[in-house]
Amino acid sequence: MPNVIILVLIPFLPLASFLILGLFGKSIFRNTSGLAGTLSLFVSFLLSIYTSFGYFFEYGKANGIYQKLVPLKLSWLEFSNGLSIDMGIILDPISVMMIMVVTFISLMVHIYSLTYMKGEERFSTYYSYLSLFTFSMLGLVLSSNIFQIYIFWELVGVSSFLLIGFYYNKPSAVAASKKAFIVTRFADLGFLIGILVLSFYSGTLDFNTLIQRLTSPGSGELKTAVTTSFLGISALNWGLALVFMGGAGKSALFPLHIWLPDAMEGPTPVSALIHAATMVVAGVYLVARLFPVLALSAPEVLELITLVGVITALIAALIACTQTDIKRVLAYSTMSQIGFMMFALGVSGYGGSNGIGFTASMFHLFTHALFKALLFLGAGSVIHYVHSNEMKDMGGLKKHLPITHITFLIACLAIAGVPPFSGFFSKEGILLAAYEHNPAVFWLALATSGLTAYYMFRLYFRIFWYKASQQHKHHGEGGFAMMLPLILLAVGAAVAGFIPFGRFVSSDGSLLTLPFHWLFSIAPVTLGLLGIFSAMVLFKKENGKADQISSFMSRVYKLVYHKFYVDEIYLFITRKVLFSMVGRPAAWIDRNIIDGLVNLSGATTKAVSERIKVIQSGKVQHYGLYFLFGVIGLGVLLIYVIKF
Amino acid sequence: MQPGIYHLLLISTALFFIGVYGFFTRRNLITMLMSIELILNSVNINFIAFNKYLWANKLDGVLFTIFIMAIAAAEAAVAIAIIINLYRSRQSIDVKHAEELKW
Amino acid sequence: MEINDFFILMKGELFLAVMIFLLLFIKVGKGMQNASLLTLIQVLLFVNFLVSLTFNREGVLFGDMFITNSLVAFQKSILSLGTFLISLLSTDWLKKHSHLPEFFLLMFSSLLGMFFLISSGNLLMFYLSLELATIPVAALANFDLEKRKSSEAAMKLILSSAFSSGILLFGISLFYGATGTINFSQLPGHINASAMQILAFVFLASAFGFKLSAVPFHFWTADVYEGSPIAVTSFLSVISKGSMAFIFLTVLYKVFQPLSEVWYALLMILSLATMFIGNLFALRQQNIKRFLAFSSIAQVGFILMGMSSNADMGLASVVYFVLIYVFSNLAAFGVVSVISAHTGKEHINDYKGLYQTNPFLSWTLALALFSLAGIPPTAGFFGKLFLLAAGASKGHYWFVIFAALNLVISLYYYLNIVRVMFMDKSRHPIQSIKNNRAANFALGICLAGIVLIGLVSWFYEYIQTLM
Amino acid sequence: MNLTLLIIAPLITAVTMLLMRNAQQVKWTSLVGSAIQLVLAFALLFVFQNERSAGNTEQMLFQQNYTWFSAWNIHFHVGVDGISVAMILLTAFVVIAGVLVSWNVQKMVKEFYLMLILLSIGAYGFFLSLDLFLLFFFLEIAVLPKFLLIGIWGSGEKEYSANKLALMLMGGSALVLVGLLGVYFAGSERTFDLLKLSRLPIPQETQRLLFPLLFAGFGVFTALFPFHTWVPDGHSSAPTAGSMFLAGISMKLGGYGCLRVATYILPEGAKEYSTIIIALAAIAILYGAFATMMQKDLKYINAYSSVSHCGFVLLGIGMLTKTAITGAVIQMVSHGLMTALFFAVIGMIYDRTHTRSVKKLGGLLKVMPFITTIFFIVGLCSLGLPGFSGFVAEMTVFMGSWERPEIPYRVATIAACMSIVVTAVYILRAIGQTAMGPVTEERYMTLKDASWNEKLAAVILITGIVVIGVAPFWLNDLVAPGAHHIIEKISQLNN
Repeated sequence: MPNVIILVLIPFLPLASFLILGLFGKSIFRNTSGLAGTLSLFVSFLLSIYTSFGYFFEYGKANGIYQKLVPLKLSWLEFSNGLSIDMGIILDPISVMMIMVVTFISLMVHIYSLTYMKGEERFSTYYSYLSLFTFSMLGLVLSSNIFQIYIFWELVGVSSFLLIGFYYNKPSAVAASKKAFIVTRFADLGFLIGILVLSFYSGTLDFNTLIQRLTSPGSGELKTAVTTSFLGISALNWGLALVFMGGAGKSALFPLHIWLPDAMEGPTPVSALIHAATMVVAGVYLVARLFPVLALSAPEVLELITLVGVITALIAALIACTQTDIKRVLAYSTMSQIGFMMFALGVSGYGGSNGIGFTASMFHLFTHALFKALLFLGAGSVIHYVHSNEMKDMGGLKKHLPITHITFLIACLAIAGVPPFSGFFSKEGILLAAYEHNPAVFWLALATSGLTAYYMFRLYFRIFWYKASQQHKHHGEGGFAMMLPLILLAVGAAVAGFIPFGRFVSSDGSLLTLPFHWLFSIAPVTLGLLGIFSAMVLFKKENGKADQISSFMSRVYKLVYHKFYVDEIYLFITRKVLFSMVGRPAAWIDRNIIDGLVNLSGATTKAVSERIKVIQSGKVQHYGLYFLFGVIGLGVLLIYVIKF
Repeated sequence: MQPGIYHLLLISTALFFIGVYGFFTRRNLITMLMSIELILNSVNINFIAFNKYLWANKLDGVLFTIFIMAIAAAEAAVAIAIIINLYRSRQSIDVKHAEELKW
Repeated sequence: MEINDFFILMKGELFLAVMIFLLLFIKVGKGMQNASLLTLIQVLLFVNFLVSLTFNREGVLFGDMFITNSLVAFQKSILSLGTFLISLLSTDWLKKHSHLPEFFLLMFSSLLGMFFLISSGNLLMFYLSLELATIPVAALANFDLEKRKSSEAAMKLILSSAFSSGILLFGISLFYGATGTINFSQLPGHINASAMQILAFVFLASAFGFKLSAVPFHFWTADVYEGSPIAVTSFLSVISKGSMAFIFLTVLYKVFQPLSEVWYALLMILSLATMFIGNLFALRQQNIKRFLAFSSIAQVGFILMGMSSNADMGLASVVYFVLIYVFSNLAAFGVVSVISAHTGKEHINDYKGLYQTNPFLSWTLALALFSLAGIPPTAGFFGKLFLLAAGASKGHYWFVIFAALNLVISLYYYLNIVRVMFMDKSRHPIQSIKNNRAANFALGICLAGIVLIGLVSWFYEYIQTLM
Repeated sequence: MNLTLLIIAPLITAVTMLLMRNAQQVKWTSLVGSAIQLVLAFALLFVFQNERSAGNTEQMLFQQNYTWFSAWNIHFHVGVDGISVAMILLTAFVVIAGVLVSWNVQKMVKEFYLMLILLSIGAYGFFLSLDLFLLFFFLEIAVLPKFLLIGIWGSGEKEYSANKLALMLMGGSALVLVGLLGVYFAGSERTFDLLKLSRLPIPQETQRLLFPLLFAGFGVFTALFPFHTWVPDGHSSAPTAGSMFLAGISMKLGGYGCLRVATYILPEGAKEYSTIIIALAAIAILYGAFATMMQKDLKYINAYSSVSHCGFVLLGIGMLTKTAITGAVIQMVSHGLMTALFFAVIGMIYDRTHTRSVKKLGGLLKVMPFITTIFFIVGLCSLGLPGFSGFVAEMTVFMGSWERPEIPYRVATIAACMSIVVTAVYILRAIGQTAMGPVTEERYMTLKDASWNEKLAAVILITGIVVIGVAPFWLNDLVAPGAHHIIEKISQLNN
C-alpha cells in the first residue's frame, strides 16, 4: 500500500517552501531562495516518481484493473447529512500521471528560472509563488473530494493571479492578472453551483461515492437527479454542465478563453508551467475525474463538451495564425490543444476499447505538457535574448541560439504531429476516437491539426530564419540552468510517444492498447506536412507573400487578428452593461434614494418642527385658547367619538 | 316663576364663557385678570346652586366658594404685583407688549 | 386624633412652616449675611430631607383631608431632596441676590403646598394646596426683577394658571353637582361614565395636564422656563412636576378607577401628543433653558404613558422615573445654572468646545442628557424602559412603537448638545469655571444618583414595596 | 468559569485608565487590559471545550443567574454556548487589534481608549446575556461610544455620520425594545429569560407581529437592506479603531441578535418571514457588491463590501437550516476579523499617504511591502479564497442554503453565489490600483512600512483568519451544536 507520509509530503514540501520563502525569503534566504525552492521540489519530484512506480507496478492494480485508492481522508469541514469537505488523497492513474507531470514540469521551470529570473528584485517572492502554485496544483490533482478540488482550484487561480501580476509595475500585467482571476472566477461560479447541485442530489461530496451513486443505474440519487428538471434540462445535466463551466474557465475554452492570451504578461517560465502545461489542463483533468458520470449518465453534457472543445480548437488555431507576439501564438496554440483534449473526452465512451478518446486525451495532456513547456521555455530563451516578444524583433536567431533552435524544432514537430514525435501518437488517438464517434468533429479536428502545423512553423521560421542573422550585442544563450530543462524536455517530447499509455491510463482502469492504423495516419500527417510546407514558403525568407495574403483577405484577416472581437464583446458587457447599467445605478440609488429616504425623514421632521413653531406664538391669550380647545376637543372625543 | 337650578346654571355657564371670552379678547392685563375672576365667580355660582338645590344637607359647596374667593384674592394680589413689575420694564400693561418669549 | 399623630404625620409640613416663620423673622431682623444665611438654609433643607425620611407612619388627619402613608412620605422626601439640591446648585446665583430670604420664603411656601397637595384627600384640599404650590412660584418666576423676560414669564404663569384653575374649579363644581361629595374616599362610589362626569373629568384632567405641561396645555412651559431664573425653572420642572405626577397617580388610580377606560384613552392621546410635540419643538431650540423645557415636556409624555398602565407597576415606575428625573434634570439644570451664573451664557452654541475647558461640567451634562435620553448605563434607561413596559402591558404595540420612535427623535437633540460640547470647536469657548463646593457636591450627588439608581435595583425594589 | 469576569475585566481596565496620568500609561493599561480579555476569551474557549468533551450537553454552560429587578422578573443571567464563545473570541481579537492600531492617536487619548473599552464591555455583555433585558442593556451601551468615537476622532463629515449612525442604530434598538416588550407580555409567564421564553408557547399571531420588529431592529445593526445606509457613512468617517469595532463587533451584535433573539424565540415568525429575509439578504449581497464596484474611497469600498458580506449572515439565518446558521455564525466571526483587518490596513495606508482615494494611490507594494501584503491577504480573504476564513464561511452558508429546495431559496442562493465574482472584481480593482502598478506620487517613495504595533495587530488578526481558514472544523464544531439548538424548534415545526 502507498506510504501516506510520502504522499502527504509531495504537496507539502512545496507548501513548506512557500511558507518559508514567503516569510524569510527576504532575510535568511536572500540569495538561496531559488535553490531552496528547487531542492524541495526536486525531493517532491523524486517522491512522486516513487509513488507512481509504486502505484503502477506494485499496489495500484487489483484484478488487473487500476483502483481508485484513497489512502488518506480527513474530515475538514462537516456540513449536515453526510456532506462534508474532506481533505484526502486519491490515487488513480490520472492523478498519479498528473503528479508526475506537475512535479516534473515544475522542476524544469524552477531550474530554468534560476537563470532566467536572476537579478529580479523579488526573486524569492517569485519562488515562493511558484511553490505555492505547485502545492495547489498537486493538491488539486490529488483531491478526493469535489469540494477539495474546488478549494485547490481557487488556490491555483490565485497563484496564477500572483504570478501573472509578478511584474506589478507594469499596468498591463496588473490588468492581465485581474482579468485572469475574474474570468476564471466567473467560471468558478458555475463550478460552485454545479457542486451544490451535484451534492444536493448525490448527498455526498466525495468523488468515489459521488461517482458510484450517480452511475449505478438503480440508485435513488441518480433517479431523482435525472428526473428533476429545470428549464427542461435534468438536474444532473445542469450540475455537470455547470461543473464543466468551471473547467472551461480554467482551461480557457471558448468563450471563457479571453484571459489566457493576456496571461502571457507573466514571466515566461510561469507561462510554461501554469498557462501551458499544468493549470490550464485542470479543466481537462476535472472532466476526466467525473468522466464515469458523464459517460454513463449524462451523454448530453459530453456532447456539449465535444462541441465546446472542437470550437475552441478551431478558433484558437485560426487566431494563432495571425498573432505576432510569440507568446500569444503559443497561448492560442495551448487553447487549441486543450480543445483537442476536451473533445477527445467528449467523443470517448466508457470502458474497454470505447474509452480510446479518454486515454488519448490523457495521453495528449501528457505529451502536450512536455512539448508546450518546451516551447514556452524556448520562447523564454528567445525573449531573454532579444528582450522582446514581438516577431518583428526576431528572425535569423538559429545561429545565436543553437540549442534553443533544435529543441524548439523538436517541439514544433511534436505539436505538428509529425511522426515519430510524441504529439503524433497522442493526436492520432484523438483523431481516431473522433472519427469513430463523430465524423463532423473528425473533419474539423483534421483541419485544425493542419492549421496547427502551419502556425507552429510560421512561428518557428519567423524566429529562427526569416531574416539574415543579425549581430545582437547581448549575452549568450543563458547557460546551463536554462539549457538543461530545454534538453530534458526535448528528449521527453521526442520519445514520450512510445510510452504504452493505454496500459496505464484508461477510462475504467482496465488495460487498453491504443490502436494504431498507419493508413489512418496518412491524412493528418500529410495535412501537417502541408502546413509546414506552406509556412516554410511564406516565412523561411523575408518576403511579402504573407502580407499579400493577409491584405487579400483583409476583412477575414482583421476579424481573426482581433480574435473574433470576443474581448470587445466582454468589454462591452462589463463596462457598458455591468458597470454602467448595474453598478453605477446601484451606487446612485443607494446614495440618493435609499439614503435619501433616511435623510428625508430627518429633513421632514425638521421641516415640520419649523412649521409648527408658530403655534407657540408667545401670546398668552392664544395659549388659553388652545387650552380651551384642548379641553373641548378631548371632551368631544371621549364623549362622542370613543363613547364609553 | 321661581328660579330653579337650571336658571342658575345657565347664568353660571354664561358667566363662564363671558369670562373666557374676556380673557381671550381683552388686551389689558388687569381686565384679563378680571375676566378670570368672572370664571371663578361662575364656579362659585355653580357650587352655591348645587349646594342649595341638590345637596342641601352638605356644606361642601358653600365652603368651597369661600375658599375660592380667598384664593382669588391672593392670586389677584400676586398677579397685580407681577403686572406692576411688568409695567416698570415696559411702561405698558398691554398684553401685546409681553410677547417676547415665543417659539 | 391624638396630638401625637398630628406631629408625626405632618412632620414635614410642620418643619416647613417653622422654617417659613424663621425666614420671616430673619427678614424682619435683617441680621444675616447672604452667604451664612444660605448655608443655614441649605442645612435646614437637608434636615428637612432627613425628617421626611424618618418616622414615617400611615395615617389620616382632619377627617380625610390629609392622608399620608409610606409612599406619600417617600414622594415627599424626593421633593425635599430635589429642593435641597436646587438650593445647592444655585448657590452662586443666590449669593449675589438681594432678596434671598424672600426667595426661600416663596419656595418653601410652594413646597409646603406640594406636600399638602400629595397628601390631600379632598378636592378642596387639593385645590387649596395646588394654589399654594403655584402662586408663590409665579412670584418666584419674577425674581430676576430687572429682567424683562422674567416678568413676562411670571405674568404668563400667573395668568395661565389662574385660567387653568378656573377650568379645574368648573370641573370640580360639576363633580360636586353630580356626586355631592368632594372627598376622595367617597367619590369613587358615585362616579360613572356619564357624559357630564366625563366632561367634568376632562376639565379636571386639564389642570393636571397644565401643571405637568402635557400637550395641549403646555404652552406656558417653555416661555416661563426661559424667562425665569434657572433655580426657579428647575424647581418648576422637577419639583412641581413631580408633585403633580404623584397626585395625578393617586387621583387616577384611587379616585377615578371607575373611569379607568376613559382615562386610559385620555392618557394615551395626551402622552402621544406630548411626546411628539415636545420632541418636535425641542429639536429646534437654541436657548438651552427653552430646550430643556421642551425636553421635559417630552419626558412627561413618557410619564403619562407609564401611568396609563393602571397597575402597581405603572405606579412604581412613575415614582421611580420621577426619582431618576429629579437627578437627571437637576444635573442638567445644575450645569446650566453654574455656567449661566458665571458667564451669563444660555445659548447652545455658547457650549461649543466646553469639554476642552470644563471636562467635569461637560461629562455631568452629558451623563444627565444620556439619562434623559434613556441610554444605559444611566438610570434614565431603566426609568424609561419601565415606563414603556408599563405602557406596553395593555398590548397596544403601536403605542409603544410610536413612543420608541420618539425616543429616537429625542436622542437626536440630546446628542446634539453632546456633539456641541465634545466635537465642535469654538474660538471663544467658555472659560474654565471654578465652581463652588456646594454646587459641585450637588452635581456629584446627581451623578451618583444617575449611575446608581438604575444599576442598583434596590431603589426600584424599595419603591415597589411601598405600593 | 465565572463569566462575569469577562465584563469585570474591561470594567477594571476602564477604571484603572481613569486613574492614569499620561497618554503612555493609558495606552499600556488598555493594551494590558485587552490582552487580559484575549487570555480570558481563550480560557473560556478552553474550559468550554473541556466541559463539552466531558460530555456536558447542556445548551448553555457556566450559567449564572441573579435576580436583578424582581418586580419585573429581570435577572442578571449569563451563560454561553458555542456561538457566544465564538463571538466573544472575535471581540477579544478585534479589541486588542483595535487598541494596537490606535497607538498613534494624539487627541484626547484617555477618552479614546475609554470609549474602546466601554464598547468592548457592551459587546461582551451582549454576547453573554441570557436575559433579554440585560442583552438590550448591553446592546445600547455599545452604541453611544461609537457616536463619540466617530464624532470626536473621526474625519470627513463626521458629525453627520455620527448622528446618522447613532440615530439609525437607536431606531433599530427602539424596534428591538418594542419587540422585547411584546415578547415579555406575550408569553404565559412574564419573563425576559431567553431560555424560558424559547420554551414558552407564544401564539402564532403574536409571533407574526413581533418577529419583524425584532429582526428588523437587530437587522439595522447588521446592515439589513434597506437599513444599511449608516454603514458607508459611519465607517468612512470613523477613526481606524472605530471602523474596526463598528464592522468587527458592532455589526455582529445585530446578527447575533437576529439569531439568538428573533429566530430562537419566535420560530414561527421566522418561518413566516424567511422568504422576505432571504430576499433582502440576497439583494444586500448583490446590490452591496455592485455598489462597492463603483466606490473610489477605500473605506467606502470596505463599508459597502461589509453590507454585502453581512448579507451572507442574514441569508444564512433566513435559510433556517443548521448548516446555514452555522455558516452565518462563521461568517460573522470571519467577517469580523477580516473587516477589522481591512480597516486597519486602510488606516495604515491613510496615516501615511493621507488619502484613501483609489485613484490617487498606486504601487504601494514597492513602498511598504508589509502593509501591502496584509492588504493582499485581507483582499483575498474578502473575495473568499480558500485558506482564509471567508471561504469557509461563505461555503458553509451556500451548502446550508442549498438544502432548501424551494425556488425562492434557490434563487437567493444563486444570487448570493454570484457575488463571489463581483467581489473579485472590486477587490482586485482596489488592490490592483493601490498596491500594484507604478508608484503614482513621488512622496510615497519615502513612506515607512508598518510599525511594531501595527504589525502585531495585523498578525493577531491574520492568525485568526488563517486558523479558521485552514482548520475550520474547530469553529464548526464549536458553533454547530448551538445552531442546532436554535433550529431545533423550527425543525420540529417542519415535521
